[in-house]
This record gives sequence, C-alpha cells and structure tokens, in this order.
Amino acid sequence: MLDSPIARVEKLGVQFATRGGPVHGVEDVTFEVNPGETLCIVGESGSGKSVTSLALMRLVEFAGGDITQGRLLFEREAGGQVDLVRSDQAQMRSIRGGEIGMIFQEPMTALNPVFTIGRQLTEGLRLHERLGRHAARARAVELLQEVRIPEPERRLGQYPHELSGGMRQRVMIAMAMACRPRLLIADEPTTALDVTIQAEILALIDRLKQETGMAVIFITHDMAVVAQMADRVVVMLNGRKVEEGEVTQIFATPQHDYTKALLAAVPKLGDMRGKPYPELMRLPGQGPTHSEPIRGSDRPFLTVHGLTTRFPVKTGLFRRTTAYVHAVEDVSFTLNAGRTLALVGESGCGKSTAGRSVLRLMEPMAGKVELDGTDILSLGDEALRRARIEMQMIFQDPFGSLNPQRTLGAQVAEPLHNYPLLPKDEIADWVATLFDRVELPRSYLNRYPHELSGGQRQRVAIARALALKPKLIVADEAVSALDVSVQAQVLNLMMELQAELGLSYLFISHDMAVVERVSHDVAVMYLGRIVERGPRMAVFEDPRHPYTKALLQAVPVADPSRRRVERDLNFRPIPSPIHPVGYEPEPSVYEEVSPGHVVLTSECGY
Amino acid sequence: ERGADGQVNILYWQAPSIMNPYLSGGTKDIEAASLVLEPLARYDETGAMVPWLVDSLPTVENGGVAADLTSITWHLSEGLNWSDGSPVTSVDVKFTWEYCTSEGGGCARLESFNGITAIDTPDARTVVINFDAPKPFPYTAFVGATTPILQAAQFADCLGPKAPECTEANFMPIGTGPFTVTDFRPNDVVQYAANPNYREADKPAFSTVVLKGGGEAAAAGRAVLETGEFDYAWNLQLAPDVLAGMQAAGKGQLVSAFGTLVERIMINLSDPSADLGAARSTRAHPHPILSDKRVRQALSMAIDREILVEIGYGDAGRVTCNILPAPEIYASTANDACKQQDIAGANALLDEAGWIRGGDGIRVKDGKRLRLLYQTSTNAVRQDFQALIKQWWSEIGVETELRNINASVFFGGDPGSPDTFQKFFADVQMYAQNFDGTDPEAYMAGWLCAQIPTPENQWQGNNMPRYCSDAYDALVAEMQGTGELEARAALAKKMNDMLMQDFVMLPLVDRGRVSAHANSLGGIRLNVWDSELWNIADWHRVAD
Amino acid sequence: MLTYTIRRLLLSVPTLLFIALVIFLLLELAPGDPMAQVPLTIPPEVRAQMREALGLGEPTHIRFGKWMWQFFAVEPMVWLDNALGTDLAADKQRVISWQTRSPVMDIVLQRLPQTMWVVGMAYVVGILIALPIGIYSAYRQYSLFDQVGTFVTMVGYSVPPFFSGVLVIVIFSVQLGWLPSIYDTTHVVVDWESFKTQLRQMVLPVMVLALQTTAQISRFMRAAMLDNLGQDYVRTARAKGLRERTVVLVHVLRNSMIPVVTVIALGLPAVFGGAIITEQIFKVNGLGQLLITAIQANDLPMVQTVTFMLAMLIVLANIAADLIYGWLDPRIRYD
Amino acid sequence: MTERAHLPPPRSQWHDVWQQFRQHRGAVLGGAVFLFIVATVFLGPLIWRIDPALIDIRARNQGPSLAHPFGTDQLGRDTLARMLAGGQTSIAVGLTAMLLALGLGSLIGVLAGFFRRLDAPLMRLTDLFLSLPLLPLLLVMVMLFREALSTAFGPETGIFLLIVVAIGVTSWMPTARIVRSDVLALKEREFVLAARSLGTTNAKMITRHILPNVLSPIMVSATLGIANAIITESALSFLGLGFPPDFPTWGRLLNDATVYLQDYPERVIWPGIAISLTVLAVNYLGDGLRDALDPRLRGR
Ligand SMILES: Nc1ncnc2c1ncn2[C@@H]1O[C@H](COP(=O)(O)OP(=O)(O)OP(=O)(O)O)[C@@H](O)[C@H]1O
Ligand SMILES: Nc1ncnc2c1ncn2[C@@H]1O[C@H](COP(=O)(O)OP(=O)(O)OP(=O)(O)O)[C@@H](O)[C@H]1O
Ligand SMILES: [Mg+2]
Ligand SMILES: [Mg+2]
Repeated sequence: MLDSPIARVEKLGVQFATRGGPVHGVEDVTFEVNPGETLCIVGESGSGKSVTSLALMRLVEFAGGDITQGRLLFEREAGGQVDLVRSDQAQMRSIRGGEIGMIFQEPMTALNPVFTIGRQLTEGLRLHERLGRHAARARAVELLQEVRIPEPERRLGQYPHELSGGMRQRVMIAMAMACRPRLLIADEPTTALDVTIQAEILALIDRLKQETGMAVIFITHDMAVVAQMADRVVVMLNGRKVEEGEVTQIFATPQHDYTKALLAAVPKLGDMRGKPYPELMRLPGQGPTHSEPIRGSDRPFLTVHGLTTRFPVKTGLFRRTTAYVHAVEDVSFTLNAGRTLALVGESGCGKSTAGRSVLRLMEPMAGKVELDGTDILSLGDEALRRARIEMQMIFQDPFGSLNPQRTLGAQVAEPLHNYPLLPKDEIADWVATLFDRVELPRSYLNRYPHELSGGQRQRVAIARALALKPKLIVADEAVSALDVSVQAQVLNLMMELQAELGLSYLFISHDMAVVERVSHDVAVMYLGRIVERGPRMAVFEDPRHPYTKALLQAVPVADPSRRRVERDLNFRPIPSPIHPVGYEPEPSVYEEVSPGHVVLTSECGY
Repeated sequence: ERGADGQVNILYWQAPSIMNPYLSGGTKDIEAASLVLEPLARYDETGAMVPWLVDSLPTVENGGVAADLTSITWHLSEGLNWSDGSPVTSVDVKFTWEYCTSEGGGCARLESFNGITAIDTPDARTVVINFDAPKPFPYTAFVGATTPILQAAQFADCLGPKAPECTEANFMPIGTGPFTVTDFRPNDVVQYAANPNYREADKPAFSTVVLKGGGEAAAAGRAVLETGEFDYAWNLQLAPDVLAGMQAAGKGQLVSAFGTLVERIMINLSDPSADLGAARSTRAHPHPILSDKRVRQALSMAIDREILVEIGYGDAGRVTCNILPAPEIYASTANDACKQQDIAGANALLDEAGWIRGGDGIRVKDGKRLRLLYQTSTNAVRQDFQALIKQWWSEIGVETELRNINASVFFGGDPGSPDTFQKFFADVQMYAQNFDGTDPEAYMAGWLCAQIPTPENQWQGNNMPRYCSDAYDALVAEMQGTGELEARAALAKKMNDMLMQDFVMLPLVDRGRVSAHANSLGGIRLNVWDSELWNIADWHRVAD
Repeated sequence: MLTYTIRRLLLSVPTLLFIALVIFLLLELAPGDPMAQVPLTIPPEVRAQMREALGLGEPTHIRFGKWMWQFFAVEPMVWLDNALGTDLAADKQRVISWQTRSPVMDIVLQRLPQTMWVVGMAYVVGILIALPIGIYSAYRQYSLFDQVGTFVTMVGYSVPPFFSGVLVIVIFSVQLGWLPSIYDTTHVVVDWESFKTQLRQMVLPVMVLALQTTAQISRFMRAAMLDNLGQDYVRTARAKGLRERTVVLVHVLRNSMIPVVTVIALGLPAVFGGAIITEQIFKVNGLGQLLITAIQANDLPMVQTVTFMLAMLIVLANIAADLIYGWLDPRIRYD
Repeated sequence: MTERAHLPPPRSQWHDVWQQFRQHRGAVLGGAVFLFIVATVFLGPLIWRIDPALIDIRARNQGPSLAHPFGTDQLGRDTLARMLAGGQTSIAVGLTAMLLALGLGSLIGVLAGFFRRLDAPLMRLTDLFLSLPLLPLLLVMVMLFREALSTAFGPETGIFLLIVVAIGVTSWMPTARIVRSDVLALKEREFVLAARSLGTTNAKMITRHILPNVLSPIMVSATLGIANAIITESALSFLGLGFPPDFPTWGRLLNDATVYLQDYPERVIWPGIAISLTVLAVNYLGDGLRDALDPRLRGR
C-alpha cells in the first residue's frame, strides 16, 4: 500500500465558460501523491493551483468550471481505485470531507459567519462518522485540542468573527482533519497570516501528518514555506506543470527558468548580513540596474515624538466613552531624508495606525509630528490638504485602495487635479510618464483595476503616490499581498525610486526578510509601543528585546536543509490593548545599547 | 309574519358613521338611522306628506295649525312604544327639540327648528309647537327622516357639549322603527334585529338586517345585480351602459325615482382673477366676460342636455331647464327652449356681443380671449360632462380649461383653501343641489343678495353666482309671508324663471336616484323625498 | 443589546414628538373640511355652529396639547382601567372622532381583526411564496424558472390593485361564482364550517395583496442568495461533503435571510396601515379604509391618531429591523 | 521623457459601457422595447392625427375597427389617440418623478452616510417622511402651489410639475436608506482613505468615489421607481389630485376602464399592457445597465 499513490492526477484539463469564451484553468497536468508524503504545488497567482485542487474535490463545477480531460484516480479507504471524474456527486460527497479534507486560502471568509464553530465542526462528523450530538461534540473538543486552540469548550460556542485569523485557520484545519482524511489539501493556508501564526500552523500540519500518516498536497507561492514543508515539489506556470522533483533537488538545481526566477526572487533572512545599506535584488532576466547600496542622507526629515492614538470604545445608554483602544502609545522615531524606516510587528500591534496618524489620516491624541520643519498636527484643514503634497501613502491592499469604478489613468491623475500644480493639458503627459516609470504599458491608462494583476495594481498605487513628487511615502504593507516574483519587482522599483528621487519611506511590514532587504532603520512594535529601534544591521544581528528575538525566529528559511523543529516556537497570546478611561500607561523608557540602537526597558505587556 | 323572511342584506357604498341624524348631516347616516328612529310624519314616494307616528296631519282646515299660522299641534298615535317597551310621550318630542337647539351641541338640523319659541306638552300625546312668527309651512320639524324623535330617557345626559360623549346612545339609539340596532361598527357595518315592540304586529317580515358599507358604486352594483350576494344597493351613480350590462346578468333589477336634485353649472358674475387679491370673486369686480348675459346664454345654448343625460344618467336622469324641477306644482315650463342644442344661435349671439373668432377659432374681444376656467368635484360622470361641454363650447369659439377638485376640499368650507365652491375662484363651476322635503322656500332664498359668500362673512353663503337683484329679494320676502300653496308655487316659479332667464345658472340634468334590488326582494318603493329605507317594514321576500 | 434597544427607544421619543407635531400641523394646513360631507341643504350658519361644536374654534397649539395629552395620558389610563378594573380615566376626555363621536381607539381596535386577517395574512402568504421563488431563481440563475419568475413578478408588480382586484372579482365571483366578493367583517369563526367561510372570503383580497408582496420580496431574496452563493464558506460546506440541500437551505439561506428579514420587518407597518385600495374593493373595512374615509371626511382626530400610530410603528419597525439584523448576524453587536 | 507622450487612442468609458450593455440580451431587448414605446407615444401622434380629446358621440363604445384601431371610449374618443397622448404624460411623469425621487434619495442617502453629523437628523427626516400620510400632504401641496405654478408655467406644465414633485417627494425614502447603508460601507473602504491622503476634498470625494460606487442600488431603485410613479399617478387621478380631466394618462385610462371590464375588456387591456410592458422593459434595461456600469462585471 505504501508504494501505490493515494491519488494520481493524469492529464487534467479544466475549462471555464466565460462571457468572453472558454478559459483554460489548467491544462495537461499530471502528478501523484503517496501516503505520508507532502507534495507542494508552487507557482504564481493564477497559475492554476487552486483549480487543480478544486478539481480533485470535484468542486470546480460549482465555480463554473468543467473538467474537459484527464483522470483523477483516487485510492479509496475500502480499497479499490476510483476515477473521481467519473463518479457522481453522491459518491463524491462521501469522499469529500470523509476521505479528502481541504483547507482553503482565506481563513476570514471560508467559515460561515452565522454558525458557531461547534456547529460547523460537528457537521461533517455527524454526516460521515454518523456520530450523535454528544459524541460529535466530544470529538470536536478533541480536534480543537489537537490544533492547540486554548479553551476548546468555550470556542465551540463562539462565532468565527470572535476568533483571530490564526485561530480561524486552525479551526479550518480541525475541520479538514475531522474525519481523519487520508489526503489533506491545504490551499495557501498561511498566506494571509502573520509569520508567528504561520510558523505555528506549519508546525501543526507537519505534526498531524506525522501522527496520522496522511498524504498532504500543500499549495503555496512562498518558497520559504516550501523549503520547510515539502517532500516533493510541483511547479506550475500558466496552468501547466513546468517542473517536478524532490525538494532538495528543486532548491539546489532548479531546471526550469521559471523555477530559477522564483527562487531568486525570494528575499532570504540573513542575505543582508553585514551590509548596512539596502541594495536592489538581483533578478534573472533583468540587467543590473542599480546595484549600488542606497545611502540616503543624515538630515532628519520626519520626526515623531510621543505619538499616541487611541480609539474610543463607547458603551452604555448614552454612548459615553468608557474605554480606549490604545493602538499607538508613546511612539517616537526619526526618519532621515532619502532613507527607509521599517516598522515591523505582528498584526494588530498598531503599525497602520501609527502610519496613518503620522499623515493625519487619523487624529492622534497626543504627540508631535514634524515633517521637514512643519508641525503637521497643528495644521488647519486646508493647510493640511496642502501639506499632503509632500507626504503620500501606499496602502496595504492593492485592490481595496483603488476605486473599482475609475480608470487607472484617472486615478493616477486624481492628485494632480486636486492641486493646481500642473496645467491641465500637461497632466495627461505626466501620468503617462509615471506609467512608464513604474513600467506599466500606457495602454493600461484606460483599464480598470480588476483588469490588472495584484502586482500591477500595486504599481499603479505607487505611481499615484508619486504623482505629486512627494518627499515622504508611507508604505503600509505595500508588498504583503503580492507574489514573490512580483514582490521583488515592486521592491526593486521602490528602491530605485528612492535612489533616484531621494524619497523617504516609512515602510510598514510584518515580513522580516523583506524588511531586512529594504530598510536603513528598523522599529519593532508590540502592543502599540516601539520595543526596539535602531539601524537595521544592529537590530537584526543583535536583537535585544525578547519579542524581537521571537519574531526573528519565526521567519521560515528558504532552505530545505535548515528546517526548524516545532518546539522552538514559543508565543504568548497578545494582551488586550483596551483600557478603561483614565488609565494612563507609563511612558516608554529606552536604554541605548549601541549608537542609535535603543531597547524598551519599561513594561510593554510582553 | 314578523321575522319570517330571515335576513336582508343592504349595501351602502358610503358607510354610516353614526346613528344619530342630529349629529351628522350625511344621507348615509340619516338613512341608516331611519330603520330605528322615526319622525311624526314623512313623505311618501310621490312627495306627499303621510302621518307616521300620528293619526292625521294637522292642517289649518282640521285645526291642527292655528289660523294665524303661529302654532301647530300634533297628536301622537295611541299605544306607541319605544323598542325598550316604554311608551312614547310628548315629552320625548319636546326633548328632541331641546336636544337639537341646546348650545354647543353642533346639531345639524338646527334649521328645521328655526322660529320655534316653545313646545308645549299639555298631555302625554299632544305636542304643541309655537312659532315666533306666522309660519306658512309649519312642517319643518319632526317631518321626514332628517328630524326623527329621540328617546328623552336615553339622551337626557347628552345635551349640548356632552352630545359627542354619548357613544352608546349615538350608536344604538332606541327608536320606534321596525328594527333595533344590535351591533354598530362605524364606517363598516350595522346589524339590526326586528323590533319586538313594533306597533304593527306582523311586521317587519325580516328578522335581521345587515347594512354593509364601503367600496364604490360599481362594486355595489355588481354585488346585487351580478353575484347576488346582497339584496339591495343604494344610489348606483354609474354610467347607464355599465348599469345596463350589470342588470343583464338577471339577478336583480334597477329602480329609479326623481326628486329635486339638479346638476347645474354656476356662472361666476364676479371676477375670479388672481390679480385682484382679496377682492377676488367679490361683487366689487364684475366678471369681464360673463357679466354679459348674451355670453351666458350662448354657453347654455351650446349644451346638448339630451346627450348629457344619455351619457351620464340614462334612465336616472332627465333634461331640465329649471333649478326647481319638482314637485309638480313648482315646475316651470317657461324655459324649455334650452332642451334643444343651438350652436348656430349661440354663435350668432356671441357675434352680436362683439366676440370675434380669432385665427385659432377662439373668440376675442378687445384683445381678450374668450377663455373660461371650469371647475367641479372629482367624479367620473362630472369629468365626462366637463369633456363634452368643453367640446361644445369650443364649437362656439370658447376655450375652456378644466379643473377637478377633490370633493372633500371642494365642498368643505375651509376658509384657508382656494379650491372651495364657495370661494369660486373659477369662471364656471358644476355641482348638484337639492332641498330637503318638498318646500322650496329656503332653497329659493339661497340667491338673495345677502347670501353671497364674501371674505367678510368667511365665504359663508349659498349664492355662488353672486347674483344680486332687488326684484328677486322682494319675491323671496313675499313668499315668506304667503301661506297659500298655489300662490307660493307661483312665486317660486317666478323666481326660478328669473334666475333661468338671466342665465346665472345653467341647469343640466334633473338627477334621479337609482338603486338596485334583488329579484327576490319585494315591497320596494323608492323614495327620494325621505329615507330610501322608509318602508323597510313592508319589505319581504318574494318567490323568484 | 438591551442598552442599545433602550437607547434607541429613548432617542425615538423626541423624534416621535416631532413627527406628531408635523403630522398635526400638516393636517391643520390641509384644505379639507369636516363639513364637506354635510349635504348642501344644511345652511352655512348651521355648519359654522357644527364646526364650533367640534372644537375647531380653539387655537391650534391648545388643540395640539389636548391631543397629545389625550393620546399619551388618557388613552393609556383607559387601557389600564380595562386591564385592572381601576378608574383612572374616569371622566377625562379621550380622543374622539368627529365623524362618529366615539373614541378613536375603540374603532381602531374594532378594525384590527380584519386588517390582520386579510392584510397580515396576505403579507405572510406573499412572503411564503416569495422565499422559495427567490431561492430557486438564484440557485438556478438565468434558468427558465428564473426568467419566468422575474417576468411574472414584474408583471405582478406593475398591475395596480384597482385593476387586479376587479379582475379577480369578475373571474371568481361573477363568472365562476366560487368566492364572495365582499368581506363580511362580522363573521365569527367558531367551528370548521365557519372557518372555511372565513377562508373563502379571504382568498380574493389576500391573492391581490400577496401579488405585490411576492414581487418585491422575491427580488430581494434572489439578490441576497446570489450574493451569498458565491461566498467562500459555501465551498467549505461542500468540501465537507454536505448535501446540496443542506448547503443551500442551511448555510446559504441563513446568511441570505439577514437582509431579507430586515426588509420584511420594515414592510410590517404597511400591514397595519392597511391596503387602502384593496380594502375598498373587497369592502374589508380595515385600518386602511378607516384612514381613507377619515381623510375624506376630514376627521382630523382620527387621521392624526391613526397616522401617528403608524408613525410609531414605522419608527419601531426601524428599531426592530436593526435589532433583528444584530440578532441574526453575530458579527454585528450593539452595545 | 521629453518627447511628447504617445497616448493610446482614448477608450471612452461610455464606449465600454455600451459594449458591455450590448452583450446583455435582456437589456438590449428591454431597451429596444422601451425605445419603441417612447418613439411610438411621441412620434405616433404625427401619424395618427386624431385629437385625443375629440368627442364623437355617435361613435361611442366601439370595438376595434379601421377608423379606430383600438376602439373608442364611452364618449367616442379614439382610444389609440388617447393611449398615445396618455403615454406621453405617463412616461414623462414616470421618468421625471423617478429622477427626482432618485436624486433626492441619493442626495440624502449620500449626505447621511458620508457626514456623521448629518446622519441622525437626515434619518429622522426619512422616518418623518415615511410616516406622513400621503393624501393630506398632496392636498396641502396642491393648495399651496397649484395657483403659483399654474400662473408661472401654464396650467398643464404647472400641474405636471406639481404631480412630479408630489410623487418624487413622497417616494425617495427607500432609496435614501439603501444608499446610506451602502455609503456607510463604502466609507470604510480603503480607496476612500487613499483619496483623502491624495488631498481630495469632500465634494470631489462624493462625486468621484462614492456616487459611482452606489450606482447599482440606485439603478434598482430607478427601475422600481418608474413603475411606482406611473401607478401613483393613476391613484392620484383616481383621487382627483391628478391632471385635468381631459388629460389622458395610462393610469387614468386603466382606472376609467375597470368599470367596463366586463363589457369592453379591450379597454382595460391596452393601458394594462402598456404599463406592464414599460415596467418590464425598464426592469430589464436597468438590469443590463447595472451590469454595464460595473467595470468588474465588464469583460467577464
Ligand atoms: N470561476 C472562474 N471563472 C473563470 N476563470 C477562473 C475561475 N476560477 C479560476 N479561473 C482561472 O483559472 C486560472 C487559475 O486560477 P487559480 O485560482 O487556480 O490560480 P491560483 O494558482 O490558485 O492563484 P492564487 O495564488 O492567486 O490563488 C486563472 O487564470 C483564473 O483566471
Ligand atoms: N477604527 C478603529 N476603531 C477601533 N479600534 C481600531 C480601529 N482601527 C484599528 N483599531 C485597533 O487598533 C489596534 C491597532 O490596529 P492597526 O490596524 O494599526 O494594526 P496593524 O499593526 O496595522 O495590524 P495589521 O498588520 O493587521 O494591519 C488594533 O487592536 C485594532 O483592533
Ligand atoms: Mg488560489
Ligand atoms: Mg495594518
């Protein structure tokens, strides 16, 4: 049994009927997966990874797809092989959930928002294992324990939105594992999550695999994750398989150009060891554009002092503010002209709030923000609007930050129409130039956001931020949502622009490898405070605060030979940032460990 | 035999809202109450007065009416009982007068008690009504369905301002009629049962009556004539061909009768122009076009009244050239020329009056177009009339703008609204008017100079055309002093002819009443002078 | 949630007072007159006295104050008296209708049964028909069923009741003679036979009214279902091997009901407002007919009171809709 | 970078919308039918020259014939001519009243959703309008404004304005509610914040970013709004608040004809079909437009 594959995909072809005619999702894909093995499918967005897995579950039909050719052979538990393409939906239902489990890409939307966790977990159990209500519940508690969710009993009665993203994804895993499937399909289970949670979940899947001996198909575009998880790797491009091999072989001697490009694009933590200034990444197929390190200047450009932003929590009959969310608490830093300061930290630690407060897209409660000598916080409405010429923002979500109803040209031109800087007839020229600058074809001027890929969209956002020729750009997770290859391009673009135009970036991210690549200085945030701040080299090579250390450790390494063991991980749940009115936290006290490198010594909740 | 015929279902498309006719002027309320409450005498279907709770009508001849016409004496019949078994006495009659005339009660029938100084009750069955001046027509109070007798015992605490608080009494009055109220749901349905103490032992034939209200005339007609769900439907104001179609279904039949109701066009003799501000539609400014009698006459001549009858009322209407078409002795024949449409004559008159046709066919005089605003209340038949008349008038070079106004605004007297018929901010307006009972004295007094609505009297008054003639006023005064019927009739005719020949009102149709009853219902005598249900005690089932 | 409810209720008080004032002033300003239905044979002086007797002579603000006092103080006392047998209201004047000279509230109570039976039932029936249509149309989007459903519901929506009402009467009462065309408000249900009679007399008006409800609700239901059918959690449910019926009727439906239920709640005041034209055609004589006759007769106390009660219902329905929303959707929490 | 930028041929947004719209079969059919109806009622009278108000008493209550293809009514007026004239009014009323209601509803919805401070007062205003009794409100409006409008615009245009305003003012509330809740959700979207960071003023924010994104619910309201306006107009005529009596509209024709349902059923059928057909056409047209206006659906 060990030798025969549990599932075999043969010459799979899937088509989607769209208004514009049939579209090929995948074509001629063949691979197999053996019991106890982890097969990783990698490839950029849209390469057909999800479609392949949905075809295996015969769920593509519900998304409007059609399996046009090929066979999907599956070894049933009771013995005997079936071709899933030919089985009817009734038979499929007994396989789905029972013998093949699936974890979906989006933990935020994959759970039904109006049913309790318990109900959603037990549903499959009662159906496939024919358990009674109590037995199913007991088993559900067991499952939640297995995925290490604290207080499993209580969670059963909670709704998905009451859990954090990481917990939700663990519930998804528990759900997929519920009936002890022999094949688990995990479709990018960690893409949307923080490094810390990602590390936990990867470890969890690995452990479950070892305990039950199931086969795993793991879909991702993150090579570092592949290095951590895979036994074998399938690389996909444009709906076709371009390469397949053992994980060590793929990393050591990639054959296909695309695989090579993919590997080159991955920023690896430690690559910049010993280099004080950021450098462009070298990408195959692109000439060495700007290989010089970017030095920037020593002139302070943005000074933030004691910035504090709290959101009121209103309760009671009269909507009085009874408590505050302390999102940003006594944050101070300085950003020099032409340099990049990275703000890192886990989800919810206040990075975005800090960035938005600096630009006064949110009103801070206290503090001082000085941009090139102007006190931003004291400006009136109109003066603030004028000041925005100098400071722009790139938002986290490239889809959300573009208006779906307007053409890209119009959106890039929008800031120019807001200020009388350029004569009207020159605006179109300048916009076209900006498109050239971010390497977008001019024919895209009349396109709409949905017609572009995520990376292209983010470039539009960058072009828009550049339109007014600002001095400061706050980049809030500007590359988090992008594929590695695209991410590398966008990062390079940002660095080139910095070198050329002398821009300053406040770079907000939770990806330590990326941060290491682009920043001059780093500030690590935890629960609204900066716990450690200093030159990037100092912070990365000599982390002092325990939180910084833990964070660095959670980053997966894109090297199959350096796999981490689960017990290294040790995260505590983050305490609540909500405090009643009148609570005044202590000011932050820092100790300088080396020139410019300071560490928080006062209490921060960690 | 009493109660032998079971239930009779009656449909009034306007639902009764109260069972006390003194607190409501509405026909629907009066007629619904008439099954229970009865007057001393009433009119039969020919318009003749008949004794009801009395044995004979008091007259000057039989001594019932004093020779000087200042009092009238009624003798109640023997053995009359209220439905609760107590006897009817003269005190009840007297009380009814006190009830209506007491201060702050808002009695709708005050007019009927005008001039009564006192009511004496020498004995339990004798009622003597004393007037402040000679009253040539003393039969206004307690005659006809509008002024029935109330039970003093029941309404004793309901005098004056307290009247509205007596809901129980107002909804379920105790009466002498053939039926008693068992359940009253305002604006919905009234249920009656035969009065166990009714004076005629074998009547009524029906044991219960359901009087349902609501909907509109067409549906009511359908329910009686086509589906047979109801036995009687009141006042079916519908186009004749619609009614004919319904009757063809064979379940019931139509009955009609004529009274004094005349659909007419009122002509505004004053200027309604908005530029005049407060002096609008007052006699201070004569109408620039309609002050010329020739124009008014031409307007009348252009109308084909035969067609109006045919289109709007069929058998329930007839052509009339008088505003006082009935009773017979009052009907003039002097104006019958109007029965013939005469477009040519009308054109000639207008030519003579100096109105010359312009290029678009509309007449012009001194740069002024012959253009009229013609208003009326909202009602399908009236709108058809408007359309027809507009067409005829266009044939004589008159341009007409039509306007219809919601009836509750048009007939309401709200001094704040510009759209009431009293204000008459239009050149001509159309509606129907009649009078209670058979005596036209009060009706004809409506065109006194003093009756002109003006801002000073808050636009109260009946003289819509703003007609003012000393000769006419003198005739009214003369009639008020005349007691002899023939002489009164001659005077009334003279007044009618005066108004008609001055063309201040253009009568169109003498409107009858059409109702429908099931074939199985017998004893119907449609009466327009009194309540339609006046003889319900005689109604009964017949074999089809 | 409780504090939220209380807060919303408290805040609605000033709103309602303002609405009451506006309704009152609007009706004061309206050009109708309570004497409009009094025959022309009644002379002007008498009309003036009748008007006086209705209290129309008093200044507006005094009448408003009186009305508010009667509505908010006297009427509740009467309720208490009826419930507890106390004698609080004693001699105090209630809101009295001008047409009937009887307390407005009594008449409103009298009208409730038929309104609920007919208009309420039509709403329920309409919803019960609309939901399956909406669900199935969405599940089989662009199928024949969906196309025909859309067509029929839109035609239903575009046919005014004054036409459809007469049409069904002509067909079912006149031609076929199956069903009564007039609703008997005095009918009491005591046994099976009388229940059948009640059903028979309800069929036609309910049919006409339900047509409108069905048209609207099924459109909403379809749109909501379409929104949800494409969601990720549907795929998750299928991946668990659940049956299609469970997926659609449990997972999708529950989510889709959230917006639809609020729409339904917001439509409820209309039930109490009655359906003026339909009630008139079938002579149901419910609240709608009460309101329209009162308006035509310019019975101000009645119109004011009934419209104000409807306004209260509308405001309450708004609050209820929000609460239901929060209750159905665990993501929304009011505090 | 100094050379004149070579711009691609401008691809106008409306061109895209048209492309998308053309692919929606129902929408094209609906649009064609609607256009056909509009063309017929507005151009038809040029060919069918009988005056709709002309009374021919001898030709009363006739069935369809060559002289009167749709028959005549109880006064002998030509039904075809009246249908054409009535269509002009009904469609004009339907469209303008719908536009007014939509404009008002969108304005109030957007303001309430966008400006926190306006939210509560505007929503209470909505409650107020929802609870106002329609009929007295109309009576008041007629009383206050008819004269003034009649003198300013002539009786027919005056009444037209009055009716359109009356219907518009009493039917904007659902639109406002829907738009508001959509705006509330939109306001939280990141592109709104992005626009603010670009220095976009509130007014521009609404016109550029908010309005185009709430177009789809507005379109739905629009489709139902036309039907609603046509039917409300007929109810107004019924209550005597509508156009002068010699002014046909579809609603009035339908209403007048219901009494004759049994004797002359065709009289009901014509206006009935006309109203239903218009409503249906507009509904499908609206569906297509909604899809066409949403660039996300375009080209899918
Ligand atoms: N429902 C659908 N209708 C039409 N085309 C589809 C549909 N689903 C997927 N596709 C197409 O199939 C191709 C493969 O999509 P798939 O979702 O498998 O990509 P992926 O590799 O999972 O990308 P990602 O990393 O973004 O999840 C894409 O080109 C996509 O446009
Ligand atoms: N508008 C708001 N009202 C109330 N609380 C808020 C609001 N926005 C953010 N918060 C809270 O403030 C804290 C910081 O949020 P913020 O968005 O700045 O985190 P972040 O570090 O950017 O996280 P992520 O990586 O998920 O974007 C969180 O606890 C969040 O719940
Ligand atoms: Mg995918
Ligand atoms: Mg963030």
